[in-house]
Amino acid sequence: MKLNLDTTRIARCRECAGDIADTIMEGVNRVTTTTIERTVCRLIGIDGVDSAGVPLPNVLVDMLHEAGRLASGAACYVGRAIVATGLSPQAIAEKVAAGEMDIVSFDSVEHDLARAALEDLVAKGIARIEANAERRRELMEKLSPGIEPLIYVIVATGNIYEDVNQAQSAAKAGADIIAVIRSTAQSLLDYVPYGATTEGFGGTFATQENFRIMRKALDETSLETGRYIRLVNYCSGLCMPEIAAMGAMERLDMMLNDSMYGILFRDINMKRTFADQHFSRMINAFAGITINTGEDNYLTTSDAYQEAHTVLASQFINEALAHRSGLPDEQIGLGHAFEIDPAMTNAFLYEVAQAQMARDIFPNEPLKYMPPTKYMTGDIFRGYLMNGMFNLAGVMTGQSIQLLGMLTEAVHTPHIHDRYLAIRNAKYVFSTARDLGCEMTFKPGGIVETRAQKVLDEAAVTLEQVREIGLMAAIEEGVFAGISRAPDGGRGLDGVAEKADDYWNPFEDEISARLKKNGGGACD
Amino acid sequence: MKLNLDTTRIARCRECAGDIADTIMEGVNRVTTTTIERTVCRLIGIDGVDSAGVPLPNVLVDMLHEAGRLASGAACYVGRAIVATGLSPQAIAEKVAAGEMDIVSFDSVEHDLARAALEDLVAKGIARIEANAERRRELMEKLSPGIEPLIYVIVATGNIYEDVNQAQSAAKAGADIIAVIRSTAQSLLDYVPYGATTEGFGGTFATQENFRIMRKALDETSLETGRYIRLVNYCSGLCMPEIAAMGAMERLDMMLNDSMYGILFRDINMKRTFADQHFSRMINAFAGITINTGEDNYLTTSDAYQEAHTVLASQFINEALAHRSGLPDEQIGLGHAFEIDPAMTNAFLYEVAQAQMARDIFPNEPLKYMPPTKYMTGDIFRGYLMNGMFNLAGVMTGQSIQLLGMLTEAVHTPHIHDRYLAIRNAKYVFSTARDLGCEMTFKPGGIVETRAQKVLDEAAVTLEQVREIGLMAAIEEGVFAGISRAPDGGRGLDGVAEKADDYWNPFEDEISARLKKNGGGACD
Amino acid sequence: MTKVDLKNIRPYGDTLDDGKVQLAFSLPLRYGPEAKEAARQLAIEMGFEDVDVVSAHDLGGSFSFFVVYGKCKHSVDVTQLHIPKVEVEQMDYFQTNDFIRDKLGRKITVVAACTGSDAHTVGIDAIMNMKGYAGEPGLERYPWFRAQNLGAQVPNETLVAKAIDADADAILVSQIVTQKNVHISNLTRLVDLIEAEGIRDEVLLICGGPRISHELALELGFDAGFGPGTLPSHVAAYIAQELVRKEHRTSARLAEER
Amino acid sequence: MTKVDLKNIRPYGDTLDDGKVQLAFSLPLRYGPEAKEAARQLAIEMGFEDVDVVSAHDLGGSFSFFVVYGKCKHSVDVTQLHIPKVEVEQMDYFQTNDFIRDKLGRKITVVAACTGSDAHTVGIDAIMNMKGYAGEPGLERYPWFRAQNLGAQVPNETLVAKAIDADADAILVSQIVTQKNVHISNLTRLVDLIEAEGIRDEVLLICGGPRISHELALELGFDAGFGPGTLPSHVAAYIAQELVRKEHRTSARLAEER
Ligand code: B12
Ligand code: B12
Ligand SMILES: Cc1ncc(COP(=O)(O)O)c(C=O)c1O
Ligand SMILES: Cc1ncc(COP(=O)(O)O)c(C=O)c1O
Repeated sequence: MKLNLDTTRIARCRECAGDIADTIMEGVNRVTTTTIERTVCRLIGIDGVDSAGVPLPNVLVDMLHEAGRLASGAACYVGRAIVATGLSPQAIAEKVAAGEMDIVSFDSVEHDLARAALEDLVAKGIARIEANAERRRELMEKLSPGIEPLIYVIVATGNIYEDVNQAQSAAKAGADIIAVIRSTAQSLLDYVPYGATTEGFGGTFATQENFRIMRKALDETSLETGRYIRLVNYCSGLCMPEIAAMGAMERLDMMLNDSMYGILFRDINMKRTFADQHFSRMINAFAGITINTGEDNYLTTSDAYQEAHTVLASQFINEALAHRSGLPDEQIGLGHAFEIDPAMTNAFLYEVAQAQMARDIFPNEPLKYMPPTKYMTGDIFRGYLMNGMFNLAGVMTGQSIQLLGMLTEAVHTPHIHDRYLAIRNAKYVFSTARDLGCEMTFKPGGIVETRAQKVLDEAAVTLEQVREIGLMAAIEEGVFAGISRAPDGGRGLDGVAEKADDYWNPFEDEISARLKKNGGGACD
Repeated sequence: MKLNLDTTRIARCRECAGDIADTIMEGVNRVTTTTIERTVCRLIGIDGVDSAGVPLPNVLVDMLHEAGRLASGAACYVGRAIVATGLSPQAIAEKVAAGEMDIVSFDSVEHDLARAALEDLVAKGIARIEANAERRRELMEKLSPGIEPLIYVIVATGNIYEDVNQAQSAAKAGADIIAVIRSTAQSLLDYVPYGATTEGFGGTFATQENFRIMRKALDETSLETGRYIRLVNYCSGLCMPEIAAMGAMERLDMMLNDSMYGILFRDINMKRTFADQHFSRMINAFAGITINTGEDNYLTTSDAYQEAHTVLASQFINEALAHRSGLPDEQIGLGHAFEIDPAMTNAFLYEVAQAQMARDIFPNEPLKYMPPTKYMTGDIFRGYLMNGMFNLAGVMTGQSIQLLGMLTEAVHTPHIHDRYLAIRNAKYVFSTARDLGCEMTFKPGGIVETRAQKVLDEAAVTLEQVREIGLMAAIEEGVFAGISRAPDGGRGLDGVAEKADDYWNPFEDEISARLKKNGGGACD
Repeated sequence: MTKVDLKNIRPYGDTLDDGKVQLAFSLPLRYGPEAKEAARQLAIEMGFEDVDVVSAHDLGGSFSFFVVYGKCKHSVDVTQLHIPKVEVEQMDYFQTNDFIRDKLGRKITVVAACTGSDAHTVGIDAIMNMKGYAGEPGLERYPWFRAQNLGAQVPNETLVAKAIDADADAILVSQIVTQKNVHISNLTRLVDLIEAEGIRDEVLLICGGPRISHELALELGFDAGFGPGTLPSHVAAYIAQELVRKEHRTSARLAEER
Repeated sequence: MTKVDLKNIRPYGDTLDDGKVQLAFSLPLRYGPEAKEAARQLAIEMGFEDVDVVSAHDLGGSFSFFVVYGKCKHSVDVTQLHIPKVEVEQMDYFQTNDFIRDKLGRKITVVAACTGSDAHTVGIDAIMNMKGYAGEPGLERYPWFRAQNLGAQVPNETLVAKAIDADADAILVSQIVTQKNVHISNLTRLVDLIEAEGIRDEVLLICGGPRISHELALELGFDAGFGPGTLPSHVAAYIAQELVRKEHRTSARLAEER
């Protein structure tokens, strides 16, 4: 530990966060959601859209939900239909969509038979995810996995084919990780769009076909450059577990998956989100996908110096919840950001304090460091320099994943050369100051150490307070990012259902068992 | 001292450099030069040009030199002419130039009478310089002197009026120091051009009128901005003392004045240069002008990592010689530069080692830190970032004078906004990392400390070797910048004359006395 | 010294009228001498002389990036410039409230939102929120304003409905995301909607955002547009003054008709 | 996916043919909305659409600085590009020496200098010096070259005199300082001088420097020009091959005349 932080205080924060997470998990374990059930459908092989363009998993699950049958889980209904008709899940879904079959009409089929009918399909779904994890391991061994801080850039043209151009160019220039940013407001869609898409705003729709296209392109470039290029997309929103499943099936390597982002920043109902994030993270965990949490978002709206402790508090909570979904530390990419007002004297020292603090407190976690965005202006030269200082803080404090800032942050989603320049920036700074972090020590009781301890103390106070009143109430009180959300407010509550006693989610069961066997984090 | 350097080794280097300087001073004290005598003429009030555009000091001194009369110094001839004719020095020079007077025709006038005739004029010349030094002190007290690292930028349009635009714009943006770069090859002119000039290449001619125009403009801006804006020009070349005198008369604040630059980089004869630098530095010292030495130049031709020790060795020699011209530490702006190949891993650490080493070894000297130039390319974005890292090294290691790099270094002499962007770069980095230097310590025996000690050791070896064979022979052997110059080679040797017993330079005598009285460095 | 000729303003590097400009762009061409020459030719097409491709980079595949310097042959006659500016006399919080009390004698109702899929609330919050922005109170704090902020990702339909509901004097729309000109189509749709509802003459229609200019706003059929750096007081003063002007116009017209 | 149209190549930002270009320049105008509008107009003059002045700065006094983005309307037909390239087949140190021995059978004499007031020797040294550059030996190391480097700040007259003296096959001139196009006038004067001496046909005249292109060199009356990144082997190979070509031409002409 480079900063002389109070270790009992750290332990206390972790304890608090654990308690907070346990309370949340009680609620989570009691419910299922439409997107969780759609995920089950997808994993047993249901895909495609109906004549109106509605994804088949939605058609099926909506029908169950309208019939008040979600409480038992979609799996048993599909299982029963298989037993009754001998059709494949896909054929069943198609018939249901065409109005040729009523999914709730097979109640007479025994539950056990229904389970048995799905056994092979579940095994196939699990095997597909396992094979991807294995393939990733192979490629990582064969190719270079990159050196930390890994270089992470976004592509966001709105058109998956242009995205490929931009992503391959970036990878060749040295990017280790490509994130395809989603079209604005996809997180508010209660379905996942289908097929290859070329029309997005501020990003490209997350679809399974788009995942596949980009994965294929990056695999090509990986072989060409001899480096394994990781692919990232977003779980967040009303379809967290579905997208997690799609990512698992198409061998994504990282996914943005924050336990509270949807609640705070997209006004999605908290019960819905907590349930969804849990199952989605189980899938991420099993697929060997590293999650990226979204604490950076607190700082784009609130002041990064004043609200630094909320980032840390949220990191503890994200960590605790991630553990409870079976994610090991090595797959928990906690987020934070370089967003202090550059006009502040010694801003760089405060940034270093925050980043080093995170490194010291979460030593095994692949920290994801987000660049300056808020104080970026159209002055691209100054922006380029600020990004350089950000890169310096990253390499000095041993960050794992460096999301590169773009000099045109305040102007447009990145042009092809903006990204190229950003990569050159990072490569230069990482190389020229490669061992600076090891070379220097911070003055005991100096500005950096004092600041870090202060943020830790404030986070501890916040966490105590949140434990006291519970996370849901704390969110209602606007503890995070000054945003208040009511437990029964927000989008998607109508997609939440109490589980019945016979509730069955074969994937949750199987993944849970596997994660325990693999010795990963205990999974609630 | 931040780096744990071997202090006996430092002391030994200083001792060597002292011996080297003493040997040089023996030669220096035996000769005068045409430009030294022209300086005397200027200081007693001779200015202007003849009908062919030749400066009157040149006309007069050339005549004396042709007549073999330089050995006694110009002063006594002018003094004699005054006694004989009752005319002012200016009138005398004009008559001589017009062919109406023979300057060597007054030999019959007693030496003592000649001296007496100049007394008032010498006092007036001295008083003018003193008044300028006093005025500077006043303004510095009244206005802010700036915070170190001081921001130093160059203007180089070739046109003094455009220079004024650029300089005032820079000062308003935050520059503390403006250097007017000279037209290429002015250092090779054995005269100082006259009047306001608007046609230079890569810089603007150093003329007294140009000095005056810029000083006036900067004084205006000083009052407007509430900061004292320093003005810089170049002594180097075949007219070192003349330009030093012009700078003293027009209240420049800093002058580039290196004891070996002319020899190595302009192939000016070494005897000439050593004599000229001495008298010019005495004037600088008396005028309160801070010199800037030119060690950066070693690194633009040779490799900055390999040849780092030559910079340090040269700094010791420049220091020793400067002391012998009466310059106190506070006026010795030793130069060095950030020129290590940016492709080198940990280049920034080596730069920091060099800069911190210079700071530790020369604690009272206003170190002048030069920016990356050699590895600057047309990639202005990368250049801007490199300049940022240079600025960071500057503020981290407590440099005094930061000559800002230009993002367009490889393209053109600075455009008005290049300089503006450079100033914003420095201001941001200086502020954001203001106390970083105090916050951190270097790992004992780490990369930085080991590197600094190694450079010091190598410099010690070099200095021992130079002392052994003498500086002149060392230069001949190409010890500095790999450039070899012969003692009797190069330009300007024809302007060197052995002093006669009756040699008289009233300003040398007076300034020497004053510097001793002021308790400044002892002056040989 | 030569004087600046306002009828022929050219870029300035280090000498009046030297025309020096820096350009940077990529071309969809494989890196090499041909791509570099294409970059040079393109700059010549734009009207540059002494074109210098000072930096050329291989972006991989079939893209190249260039930094170019050149001397611009074009000039601008600044004596002929027309700069559409929001017509407003600067007033602060107190002045505006007094002005409304004295000249209008009633509270002003405004409804604001960040519409469409845009979720960037910071800009509209800066104008509206109690706590204000850059040391200035937002419209919600003004006693003579009745201000309602609907937040982000509000459908145009909802905004219009709320405005009709509240009998709003002014509608404030924020648009931050501009990729593929989504803000233009979104703002245009809003104007269409309002015209369809027949309330165009009853409300002041105001938009804002980092890529919004007053000129663009006018083109799109808005009454005013506010760009980056806007302060709440600018907006408050404009609304107050414009409403008073509007009342004058209306009463003048009514008087005439009578 | 739409295909790139080589007859209409446009700048590329994130969508084919989006034309996106970044510009930066100063104007000799006091900072303010007028200056900003002038910047926008200037970009329009250059042929840009959707012009966005994304950053505007007060340079003090009467200067302002702008960063501008726009969509370029122009395009380039790259199928029609003419790229003057030095005609030379790549050969390394050994190949060039063998080539001279076999095809020319005599040593080649070259005289080099950085002329005029220019004191930048690093570039010409890179080409000439024993120790070479970027891992390649310089011409002085080539056994089949007799290479003389006169150094910096050499008057054109001296260079020409030395070349005549040495009966040089080639003259190499370096020009680094280009402010106010001083390199152009300096190089032009050299050509005049050489023509006045009547030796233009006897020597290869070669120039180089960071702002030199082969095209510019040809325009100025040189045989070849070498820009940034030139390696000694490029220059050696060119001189050897060109001298052989020249001998062929001469003997052909002589044969014809006979
Ligand atoms: C903060 C931020 C976010 C936050 C937003 C938090 C929040 N609650 O607002 C988060 C992280 C959520 C976010 C997300 C996204 N963002 Co965002 N974000 C930014 C950022 C960094 C700052 C914007 C900001 O807050 N500026 C400060 C405010 C005060 O300034 P302002 O908005 O200009 O407002 C002022 C004036 O314009 C004016 N004004 C504004 N509106 C109005 C309205 C009226 C009526 C009036 C009178 C005046 C007025 O007054 C204000 C005060 O002066 C910018 C980059 C940048 N540095 O500009 C990117 C940026 C705006 N985001 C961008 C994008 C693409 C997104 C995403 C769509 C990315 C994605 N696909 O996931 C998402 C999704 C959001 C969505 N659905 O819209 C792009 C937009 C590109 C473009 N030009 O189209 C930008 C430019 C970044 C980039 N280069 O890619 N973002
Ligand atoms: C090093 C340097 C110096 C050193 C020179 C040391 C020396 N012995 O050469 C010092 C410090 C002395 C110096 C001084 C000055 N410099 Co200077 N300097 C530079 C610098 C940093 C690097 C140049 C360099 O060495 N490049 C590396 C070599 C290998 O590249 P190159 O020259 O392009 O050569 C290659 C090719 O072009 C080609 N080539 C070159 N010549 C030839 C010839 C032939 C025949 C062939 C075939 C090929 C060839 O092959 C070479 C190898 O690939 C540049 C900025 C920069 N980063 O480019 C400024 C720069 C060139 N200098 C500049 C100026 C103005 C000056 C001064 C005039 C400033 C002043 N007023 O005091 C002085 C005076 C010098 C003078 N009288 O000419 C300007 C020129 C501006 C312009 N475009 O007009 C520059 C661009 C800096 C700037 N932005 O202001 N400088
Ligand atoms: C955790 C997380 N999820 C998702 C997003 C993307 O936003 P959207 O909700 O528009 O997909 C972000 C953006 O910063 C994020 O941090
Ligand atoms: C000490 C010194 N003098 C003078 C100069 C300027 O060069 P010139 O000799 O062309 O005036 C420099 C340039 O770097 C320098 O370092």
